[in-house]
Amino acid sequence: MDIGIIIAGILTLAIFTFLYRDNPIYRLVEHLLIGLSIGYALVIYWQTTLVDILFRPLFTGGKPVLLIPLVLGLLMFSRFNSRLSWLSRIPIAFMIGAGAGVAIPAMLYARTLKQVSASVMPLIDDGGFHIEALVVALGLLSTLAYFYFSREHEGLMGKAARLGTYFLMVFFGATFAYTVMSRMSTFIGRIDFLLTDFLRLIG
Amino acid sequence: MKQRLPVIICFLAGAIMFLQYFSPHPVARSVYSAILDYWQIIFAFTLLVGVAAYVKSNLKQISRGQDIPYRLVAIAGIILMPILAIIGGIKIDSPFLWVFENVIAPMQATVFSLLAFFVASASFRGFRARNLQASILLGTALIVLVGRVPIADMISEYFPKLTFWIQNYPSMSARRAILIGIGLGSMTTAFRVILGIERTYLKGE
Amino acid sequence: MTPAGIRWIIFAGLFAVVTLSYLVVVDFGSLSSPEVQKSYDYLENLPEGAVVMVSFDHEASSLPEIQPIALAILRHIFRSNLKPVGVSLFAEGTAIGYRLMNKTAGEFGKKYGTDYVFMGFKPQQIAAILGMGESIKNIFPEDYLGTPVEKLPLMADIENYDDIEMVISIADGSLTVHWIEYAGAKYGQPVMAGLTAAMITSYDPYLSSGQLFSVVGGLKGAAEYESLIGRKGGGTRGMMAQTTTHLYVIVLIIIGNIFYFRSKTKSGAKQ
Amino acid sequence: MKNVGSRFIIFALILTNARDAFADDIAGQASIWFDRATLPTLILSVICIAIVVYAIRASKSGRGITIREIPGLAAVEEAVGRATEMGSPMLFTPGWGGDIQRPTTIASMNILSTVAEKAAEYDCRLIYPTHDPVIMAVAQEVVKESCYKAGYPDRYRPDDIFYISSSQFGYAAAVDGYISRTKPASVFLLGTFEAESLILAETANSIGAMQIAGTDSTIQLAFFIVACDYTLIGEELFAASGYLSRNPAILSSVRAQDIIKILIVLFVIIAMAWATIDPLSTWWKF
Repeated sequence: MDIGIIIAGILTLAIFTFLYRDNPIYRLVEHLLIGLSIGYALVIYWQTTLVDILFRPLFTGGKPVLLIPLVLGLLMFSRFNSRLSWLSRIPIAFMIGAGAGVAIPAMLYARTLKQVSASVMPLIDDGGFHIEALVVALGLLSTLAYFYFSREHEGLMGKAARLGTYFLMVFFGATFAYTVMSRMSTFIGRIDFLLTDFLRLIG
Repeated sequence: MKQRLPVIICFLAGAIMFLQYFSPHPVARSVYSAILDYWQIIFAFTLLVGVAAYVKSNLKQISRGQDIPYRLVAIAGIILMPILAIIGGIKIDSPFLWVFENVIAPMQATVFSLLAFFVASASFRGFRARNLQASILLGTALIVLVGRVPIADMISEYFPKLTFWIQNYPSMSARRAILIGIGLGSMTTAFRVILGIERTYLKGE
Repeated sequence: MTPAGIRWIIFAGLFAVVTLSYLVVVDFGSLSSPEVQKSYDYLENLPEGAVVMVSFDHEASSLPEIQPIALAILRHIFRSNLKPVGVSLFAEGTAIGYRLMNKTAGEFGKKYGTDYVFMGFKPQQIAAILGMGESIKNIFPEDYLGTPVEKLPLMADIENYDDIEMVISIADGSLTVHWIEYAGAKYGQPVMAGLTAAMITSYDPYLSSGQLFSVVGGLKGAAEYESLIGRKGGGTRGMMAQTTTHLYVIVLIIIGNIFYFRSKTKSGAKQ
Repeated sequence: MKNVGSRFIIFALILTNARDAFADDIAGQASIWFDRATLPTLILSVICIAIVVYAIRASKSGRGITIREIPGLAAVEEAVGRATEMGSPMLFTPGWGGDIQRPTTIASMNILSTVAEKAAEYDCRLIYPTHDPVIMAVAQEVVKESCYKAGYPDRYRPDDIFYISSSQFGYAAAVDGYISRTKPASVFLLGTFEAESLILAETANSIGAMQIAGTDSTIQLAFFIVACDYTLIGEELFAASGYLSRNPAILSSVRAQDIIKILIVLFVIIAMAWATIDPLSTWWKF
């Protein structure tokens, strides 16, 4: 039998032992997984980022402007020296600032404008009365009331917010159930591997 | 200096990225892709810093005699992968990829599959009809669970349709409200960051 | 009983339910949903020798769910004598994609280079997708094995999306959206998706707007596809387990509530 | 007609998002500095920014802002107290899905700073594993500052805030291990979570930890609601960071968000009425 399958099978069973309780076997494979996946990431980032977009263009492609990110990146190492560690804030500030700048229009477009405009539907048209349009509007407006923070939820606002929680519960229930299928499939896949490839009970 | 320089850099990076969103001009786009590249490069260096800190703290624990075998395994794993990559490359049939396919990938898939068990135990204790809200949660979950497997079609053709209706109307509307709220919360947070009002990341002296 | 004891019973129960129902193969008859039928019909009606692109846009951890879908679609492609060009937008999907293509090609006696090729992985997905709209050879000057593209007979006639009938993105996340929004919207390239069950609903808007041609989703989608090509595989085999696990979860919810109401009436009586 | 409109938006999205990939494609329009398809987003951005500026100024002029009670926030104090009483540590993790530039992560950092300050005050150990080295660096700064603020700089333990594997299930396996071994009395799962959410929440439950969760990932919210003691739903996470830190800038942002919500509600009502009267209208489509 393929040595790879034997190893994979043993590791699979070792991780399942966690379901009983934390134990030395799980602990060993957990640390193996952490170590190997860190090592894997190091290699991939080294190759696809540092070599492909930094070193090669910088040293052989004649792009001196890449000295900027190189210096910014090296500044991160100042964290190991307590007197210089404030320097690492410069690259961090760059990353946070750039991310925040993208986030404003992107969030407003995808998470606000698109969502609002997709919720607008005619209540009545040639096809008659659309109960769906009413449900969507009620759900959206009442859930927004739930997310209204600068007032206590009393009176009409309280009632609307309460209706909002019902819609939220429908969403949570449906999402949970929808995802069950996928989660079970993954486990079924592991059982398939154990029974078919590892134990060879199924041909 | 220690405070002001990062705030200025944060503002400049933020303002440039905000403005480029609205511009299809080649200059704007090349600035955008340059910043993306810089971002990735800085991240890669930071990864080195994070891994170095992780290794350092493990070595410290080992020298104290704590959990020696486990920590040695983790460090061995970190060292092994780059060595394999240097020896045999990272393409198909390399030892590096062999370890990935036969050791890392099965372990990841198995940790992922633990979710099936946790879904089961969470269902057992989480879906209790304590009040009206909890009952709605419970009822919706039951309908959709049945509606997703072949037996639903056997019970009634309306079952899968009901599932679909719930997903597309009441459930979708609540999801939209959540997304709108997150969008607004993210927007104001990002705005405070760019203006330097939000300085969580500058803390510590 | 202690909470830990109850957990062990629940866990052991799930193990038993899945293992036993996996050993039993039950025929649910010919399963079919319109979406899967549409995917099948499209590939079935392509002329022999037509080129399709199969993109492996998933990570290793979701392989258990992805593999049956990928195998069913690849088997259909090779059986119909279509010629697939494999690519990957996720580093982790690359080796997996190559192995799956080799495995199924071997079953049908297809030859690498003339009947199928695997170009490999490109980072910066959007740039790669758009770039292939102009020239695939520019984006992939050599294949996954390092062979220059000029030495691959299949690639001789393929310039860009104009020479490709369909892109089939096999994904566990949002990468298919890039195919839809860039290859689809800009170059008019039709896109089909093979998705994990958890992702299906996220793609509903694209499906209803017609931007996404069709979806083969989850283990159930794989089972349906398998019954269409008349070759049972992991999907069909898993269907019984899929059904019983759902029933198992439903039973757990019901028992949980029985416990809850019994303990409530008991504590009520004590007061 | 509608189709043409939506296709135009998609094309516009490509123009603005795809950047470097097809420089020649755009060559004909090289002089265009503004993409008209983004006009609605620009207008909305300007309106929103104006409202935020207004709210921040108004709060400076002394008008106090109160926000409604958020279930789960009082629980933060309780969670710290519980850990102190039991002599067990607390565990705080921001999830695998986020990175530092994500606003959710920043909100999570604000809550971390409150929790860390209380932890330092009561001398309660706080463990913070993360998948992202940049988040690790920032969290160390935040906790260090909180310990100073609480008056116990010596209670800052940098080794308790650490990076573990960028791989999703490497991270999940490791945090699971930490939870089962250190048996924290309280667990905070605040940030952007993906599939690992339920693995962490159920493991924490199995050791009897009190759990406060909050995320902007809509799908994972369902799992947190079912498995955790308290869940901050989406925007509540942002409001919570203002509530806990009593930071007037954050509180006034929450106020600004509410004002925008009122505008959204008005927009939806008017647009629905309009669409019902004139079904061919499309001015509300973006």
